[in-house]
Amino acid sequence: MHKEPLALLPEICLLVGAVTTLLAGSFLPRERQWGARLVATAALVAAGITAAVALADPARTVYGGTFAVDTATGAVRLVVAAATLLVIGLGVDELAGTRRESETYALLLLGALGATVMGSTTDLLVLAVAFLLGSIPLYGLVGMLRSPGAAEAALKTYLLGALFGILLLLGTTVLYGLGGATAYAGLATGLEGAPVAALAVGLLGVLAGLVFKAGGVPGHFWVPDAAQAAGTPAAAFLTTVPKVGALVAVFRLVDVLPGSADWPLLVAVLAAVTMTLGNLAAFAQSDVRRLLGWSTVSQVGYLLLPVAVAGRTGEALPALLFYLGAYAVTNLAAFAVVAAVPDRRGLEESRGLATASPWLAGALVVALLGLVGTPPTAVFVGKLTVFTAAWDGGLAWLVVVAAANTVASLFYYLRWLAPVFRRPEEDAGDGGTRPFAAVAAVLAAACILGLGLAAGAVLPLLDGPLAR
Amino acid sequence: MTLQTVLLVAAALFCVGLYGAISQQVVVMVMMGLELMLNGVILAAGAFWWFLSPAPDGQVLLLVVITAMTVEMAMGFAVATLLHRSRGSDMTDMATDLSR
Amino acid sequence: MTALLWALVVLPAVVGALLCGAGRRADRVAPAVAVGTAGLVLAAAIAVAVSRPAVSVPFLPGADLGLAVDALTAVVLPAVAAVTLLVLVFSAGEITGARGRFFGLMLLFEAAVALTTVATTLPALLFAWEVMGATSYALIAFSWRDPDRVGAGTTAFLTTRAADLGLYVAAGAALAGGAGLGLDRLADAGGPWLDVVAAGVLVAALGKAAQLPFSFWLSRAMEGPSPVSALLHSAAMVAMGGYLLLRTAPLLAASGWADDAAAWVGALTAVALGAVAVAQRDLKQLLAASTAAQLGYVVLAAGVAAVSGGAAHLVAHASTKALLFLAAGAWLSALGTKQLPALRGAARRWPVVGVPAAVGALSLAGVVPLSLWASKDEVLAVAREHSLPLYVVGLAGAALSAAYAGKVLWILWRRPPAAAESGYDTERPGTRQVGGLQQAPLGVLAAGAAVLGLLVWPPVGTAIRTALGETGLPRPSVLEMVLSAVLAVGVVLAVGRLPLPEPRWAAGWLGLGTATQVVAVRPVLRLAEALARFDDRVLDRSVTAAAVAVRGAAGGFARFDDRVLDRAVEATGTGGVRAARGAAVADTTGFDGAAEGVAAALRRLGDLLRRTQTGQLHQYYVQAAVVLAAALALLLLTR
Amino acid sequence: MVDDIVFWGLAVVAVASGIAVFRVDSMARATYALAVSFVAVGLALLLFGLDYLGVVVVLMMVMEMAIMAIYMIMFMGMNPALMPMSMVHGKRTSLAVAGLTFAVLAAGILLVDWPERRGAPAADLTLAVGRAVMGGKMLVMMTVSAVLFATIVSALVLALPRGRYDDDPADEAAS
Amino acid sequence: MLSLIVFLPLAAAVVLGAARALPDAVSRWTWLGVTVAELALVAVLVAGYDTPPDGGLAWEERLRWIPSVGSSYHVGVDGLSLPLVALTAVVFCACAVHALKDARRPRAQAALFLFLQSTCLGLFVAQDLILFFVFFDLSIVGMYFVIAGWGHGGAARSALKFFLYTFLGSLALLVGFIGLYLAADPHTFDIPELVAAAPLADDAVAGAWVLGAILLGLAVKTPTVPFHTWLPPAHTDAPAIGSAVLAGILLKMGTYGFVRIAMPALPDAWQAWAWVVLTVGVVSVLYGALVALAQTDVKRMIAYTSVNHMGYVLVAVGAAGVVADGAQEARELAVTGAVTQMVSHGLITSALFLLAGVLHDRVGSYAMADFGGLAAPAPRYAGLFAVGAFASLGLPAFSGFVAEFQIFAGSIGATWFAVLAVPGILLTAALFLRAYQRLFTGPTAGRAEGFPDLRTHELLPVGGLLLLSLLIGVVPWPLLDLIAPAAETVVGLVSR
Repeated sequence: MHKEPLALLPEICLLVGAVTTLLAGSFLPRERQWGARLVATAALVAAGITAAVALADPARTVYGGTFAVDTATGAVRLVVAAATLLVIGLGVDELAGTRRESETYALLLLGALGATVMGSTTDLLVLAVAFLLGSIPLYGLVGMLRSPGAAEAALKTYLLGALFGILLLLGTTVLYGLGGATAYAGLATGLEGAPVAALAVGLLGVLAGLVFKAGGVPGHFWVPDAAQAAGTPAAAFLTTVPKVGALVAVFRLVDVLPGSADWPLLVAVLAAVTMTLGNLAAFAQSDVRRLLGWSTVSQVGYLLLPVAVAGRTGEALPALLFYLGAYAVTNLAAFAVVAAVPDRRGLEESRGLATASPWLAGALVVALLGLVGTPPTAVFVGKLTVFTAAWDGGLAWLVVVAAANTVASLFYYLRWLAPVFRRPEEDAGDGGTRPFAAVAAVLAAACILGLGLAAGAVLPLLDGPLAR
Repeated sequence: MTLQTVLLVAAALFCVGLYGAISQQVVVMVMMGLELMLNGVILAAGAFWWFLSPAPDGQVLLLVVITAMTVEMAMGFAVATLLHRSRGSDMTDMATDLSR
Repeated sequence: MTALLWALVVLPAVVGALLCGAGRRADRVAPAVAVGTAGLVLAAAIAVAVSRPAVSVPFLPGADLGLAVDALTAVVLPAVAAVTLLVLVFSAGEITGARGRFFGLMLLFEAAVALTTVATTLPALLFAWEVMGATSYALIAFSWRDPDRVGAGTTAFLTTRAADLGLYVAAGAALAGGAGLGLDRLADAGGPWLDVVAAGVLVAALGKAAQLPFSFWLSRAMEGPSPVSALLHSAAMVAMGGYLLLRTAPLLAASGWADDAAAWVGALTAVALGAVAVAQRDLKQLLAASTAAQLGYVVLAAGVAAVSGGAAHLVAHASTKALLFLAAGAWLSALGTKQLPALRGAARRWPVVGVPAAVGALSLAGVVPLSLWASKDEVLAVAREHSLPLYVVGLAGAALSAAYAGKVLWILWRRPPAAAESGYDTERPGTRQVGGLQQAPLGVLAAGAAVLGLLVWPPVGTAIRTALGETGLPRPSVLEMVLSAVLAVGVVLAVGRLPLPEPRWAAGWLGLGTATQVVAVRPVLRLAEALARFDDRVLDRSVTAAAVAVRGAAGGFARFDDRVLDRAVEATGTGGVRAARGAAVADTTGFDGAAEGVAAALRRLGDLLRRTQTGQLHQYYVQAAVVLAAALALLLLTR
Repeated sequence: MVDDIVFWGLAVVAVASGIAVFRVDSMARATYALAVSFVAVGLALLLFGLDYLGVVVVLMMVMEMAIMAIYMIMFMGMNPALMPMSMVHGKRTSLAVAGLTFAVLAAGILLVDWPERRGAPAADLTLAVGRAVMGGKMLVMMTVSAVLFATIVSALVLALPRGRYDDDPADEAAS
Repeated sequence: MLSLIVFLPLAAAVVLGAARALPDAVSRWTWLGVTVAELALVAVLVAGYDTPPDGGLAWEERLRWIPSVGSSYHVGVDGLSLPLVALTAVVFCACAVHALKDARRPRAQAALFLFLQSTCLGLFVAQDLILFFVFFDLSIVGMYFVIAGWGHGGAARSALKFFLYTFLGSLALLVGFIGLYLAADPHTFDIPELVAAAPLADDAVAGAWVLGAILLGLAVKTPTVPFHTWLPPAHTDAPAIGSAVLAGILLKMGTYGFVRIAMPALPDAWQAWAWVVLTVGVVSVLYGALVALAQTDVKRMIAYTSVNHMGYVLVAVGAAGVVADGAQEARELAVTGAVTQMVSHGLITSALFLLAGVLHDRVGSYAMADFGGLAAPAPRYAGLFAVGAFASLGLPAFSGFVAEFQIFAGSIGATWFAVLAVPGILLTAALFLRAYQRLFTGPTAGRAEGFPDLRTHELLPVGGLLLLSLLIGVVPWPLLDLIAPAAETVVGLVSR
């Protein structure tokens, strides 16, 4: 029994932060909720710092083998904390002074907590609970706007989440029955020689739940709707943070499965289908947030590449972690631009952005080209490592599919960029920009480039063993 | 009462629930379908615990399932309320603005 | 001395380039500068002809730029330099507009010719060779406002360049054959490569020398100014074709077939183009055809390895023909015509032009004891040794040359008709005067035309033969010389009495130009147009179609789609019309159809994919179930 | 033997009432049917010796169904007894999907070569679960507490139209 | 030193991009100043270059960058890259001069071109595949904005097509690079290490696939038939200086990739597939020339001649892979010719595009039918265009001849098949003469009337470029001395 509360310090920071934020918010008048924001920010910073400190610890599990403290956990914590901070940064303008400001922060923190736990746990039971912890704040965040669209998106997110949650529980049950344990360490041995058909049902159940969180096929239906209808910070959050936890969780799970069936092929096929669907569906969108929603679906496809070769090549884990970080900051940069110019929701309305606010246009260029994977942005290095890992793991065909998809994706990103640099229409009113979001956008764009250029320094840090 | 029979019953419950979840239009009824699916999972979990591996993990698993059921149900009510208030309807068919 | 060798090439090149670059600003000084430069070049040419320097500088890897003067060069180079000088002096009186450009180009040309004569490696040769072609283009098209003249330049350049491809190929083959790129070592190429080298050189030389079947370009080249015709298209550039063959005679011999081929092409050209010349009514056209015919002897000489005779003929012909072209030019500028009937009696009107022209014509006819008589017999003697038919054909050519030279002679010296003025000014308004600068060179050239036969007689001829190492070659017998002399005189006299036939096939230069148009130029242009259409419509459209498909796959975005679809429809429309006109692309439908099919399939797939996002929750449930079932099947089937 | 009979009885009740959920013509009745189904499963758990959990299930579900009924009356303004309803779509598809799923699952259940039972239940199951919860699986319960907290916040945010600052009715009108 | 050369324009671009209030004139002159400084730096580079022994690199710099994927910031120059670096500096300087009077958003334009310059220089000095790829992709991005932002006609569409097409190529390239990386043991992206290791030497199938991917990527960029269809619209709608850079520098990235990466790193595959390259080269030569012959739009025509000229390069590198009966010398000559052709084409075609741009600047049309007898109102323009056209058709005394002679002599020396490409030079001659005839000679007609002659800022860059071409054409050995040892190394490597 390794009960080491200190090992969970970042998570504790988040939880305490969530409670404190809510409490602080309930005592503060509506105009002065920046106090709650401060608390939330402080909690995230604290979580980040403690996570960074914990990186130095040796890889091990705590709490009876249910929670891994290793490189992957550290990366998830850091990425989640940083991403959530960015979300708060880009959402300040939209949230400040609203009725639900402090609740939003609390839910963001809880969602972040769910993502970290999900990415760090090595026990199916904790995973199931973490799924709930990750999902429930999302429903709240999606529906927060209370507009008809938001309500619809919340409904769909919720109903899909409930179904896939049940599938996750079903899978957990079956795997438990077959393996006699719920911790991965036990499963790794217990599942040896288990009947493949039953194992497949169990794995599929768990995988389905996690794919829902990640927003991949077949659990992707909620993503574009939520991205379109939810508030911008919520949309940014739910297309970014849950994926981080979910994909690492999938990685950990696939890593312990016995080789009695071709799991990698399944994941590879899902990856291919996901990226193709995301890209093809994004083509014709005219609402930038829906477009971004589909784009995140396609990104999940790329992110599944290293998962498909988990355990077959040592490069898979660092590739995944790096891509996650790169993706998070890039996606958030794009959303930050959207948040900064809330009036420009359609592609055509982006016209003349370069003239109106060149910095934002620059950030958008960096973000979108980053999503494409143009060097020297972070996602480029991510794609490079991911492609390399996939090829090394024997999935060269998937690399080709991914490359072809990348070309296809370029098309809709460029469709967004093209009007940005066109001259604005004469009578077009300038809706103005929101300062915090603009700063967040530029900051994130800088991070994209910085992370891309400093990839050499970051990548070795991500190369650590998985604790089981 | 063997593992297979119990599992068959669980599967039956699960599939009845699935039918409900897919076929019902009213949100609350869809939720009932989902509940029924969970019901099947509970039964299966019990069976697995009893027939295959009676470790304490199984009991905790049951606890988790029950918790999940409760929590999801609460969220379901909240979402249904939200839908009802903002769109004046509690039917999933009426909420199809977001598509394509 | 190597400095002089360089000066020979670099001096005219630099001065010429400067004059060209300066354009109109140099118009006033250009003639003086050019004549001065040409004088210096002539001096240098004589100096190097005596001192025989050689030099080599790095140019390309494994292929240096080699320059040297040997016996052959020593004969040809001063002659060319001298003719150039004289032509430039004439031009100073003849050319009135854009002198900077004209004299600059002439000097550039001289530099190229000088380099050609002294080149010892293929890169150096090809370098000069192509520059000659380009300056020829620029000079023929000197009056660029006239589209015909520009077209003539284009024809000349393209035809000679087509032949020049032979040199490129020869260079590659020489490398492949292990011979290196030295001209003197080409014969060492091994195996089949030797044949390729020989063929390449032969084709290039025949093209430049306007031999069959390339002769037609020379006809059109006559649209250039007369000094240009005099220098480029008789004395220098065309002659360089023959010169190259003389220089590479060992290569031709080594190949075993190229020498015979060259000999026969030369002989046949002498006859065929002789006939063409006889049929001409335009003085310059006649002279042009005659040039090709006379160079036939040089080529024949190269084929039978009569290098000294060939060189002598080349030099003598250069002097003779330059003289005649200049005379024609003088009359053209004075009377405004070069039509023979209109020129009747022109020699009587300006004896100062007419007398040298008469000397030239007599030399051309092969009348004793003028230069071409001697040099031609020198060549024919070796040809007879080689093969009797060759000799007979050559002799027939000689008779034809006497015929056309006689034709010119008689017309020029007949009494002018009363209504002479009415025939004048058909080409341009004549000045009715011949300036001193135009007259002076004629005398010198006439002297050359008369006495250059010395090049084959002892002692000069013997010295040259010794220098070239041609000791064992047969010399013309007295009988042969008498025969040819009698033939020449007889034909010339006969021409005075009898009207010459002017068959259309000969008047039209054997239809070679038309044939080229029909066989080569038009098909290529057709092909180009068809390919361009193919490129625009098939290659490009299949890409566009793919793009449309992918875009269509996404549906929506109306504006974009509209534009693309519109354009596609439009393109299909125009495409249909053009295809109806008989576009050459046979497989358009297949190729395009396939592309369209793929496109349509992709579009459908995309629509289908996006249609999955129905907004209906229960359908999401069903889809998720289906996907998971498929995944389960995948897992169970592939294990 | 007795166990078998009891189990089959419960099984029939559970499935039948499950089916009834979607067959009865009012939502309130459906709720009751669902509760019955849950109670049957809860009782079945007792057969496996899971006394504690069985009771928990029964109690929880009864409570929950009560809440559901109240909810329907309070929030949706329905009279649970008198609202006849048949609101289904894609009945055939649903049947097919459910039927096929059942076929697949049943085939799997019957064909799979299930492993042997390993180990024996602990003597005191309730103690064992307590130990697990406070021991090796402590993190589960720690996370569950966070989940409950998140649920409260989230559900309130969604369900309550007004926030704490309900002095501003304009907001609600606007939203 | 190399880093300074590469990143100086980038730094200037950042400054220009950030300084919003900068007057137009200042940004133009800053741009020019930076390019001149670059030129000076490159001159120092060339002056200090001494062919390193054993095919090594000069001015080498290597820093850790992404060690975990075997990628480092590794730059260096040799005889293959130095000429292209110099070419880049020259062409960009010419563009800066040409744009001195350009009124359309000069600050942004200057920043963008400086950025492009950095990427081009970076690509040519990169000795690491990832670094190479980074610059490769960034150049596409930069060019996209150049075409989309400063183009005319259907610029947005052409730019999109350009981007999509070349991006497809770049991804194929990336896939190929990854294949190389994984095949090397230990895994590395370092070009010299890969070249030394020649991975995939014993795996013909994998080698073919990797080479195929790399070839596809480079072929799109070069471009060769049938991947060239992005080129004509891109050129037609690009601004003059954009076309100059696109044709002068960006196309070279493809051909440079052949000699830098594909040939030395995959010798066996290259030998096995050389005939494909050769065939594509021959087809490109003839096809490009023929299609250009039929064009009625000047800029399109020049664009197609690029396909033709790049085809020569392909013929040469293809022939270099035909390792047969010891025609080592010929193959070296061919590769030297190929590199010379890159430089030559860069100079000449840039000049021609700058000249063609003048047409559009003046009267907004490139259609030959709109002009006639231009030589009368614009003699300087006519003269320079004539020089450019003759240089482009391979007239001796210009660099094109030096390049083409070597390519033909070398390629034919290596394989007879290359003979098929020879008619290309006749066709180019025909097409240039026809075009020249239509545009400049004859009676002055159409929009040619009152056509203003070249102004100084237009004259200088074109004149300078053509003068350089002349210099190389007359005294080629300084350049060839630079290239030949490197070509020898490449041929030696590909013959392994």
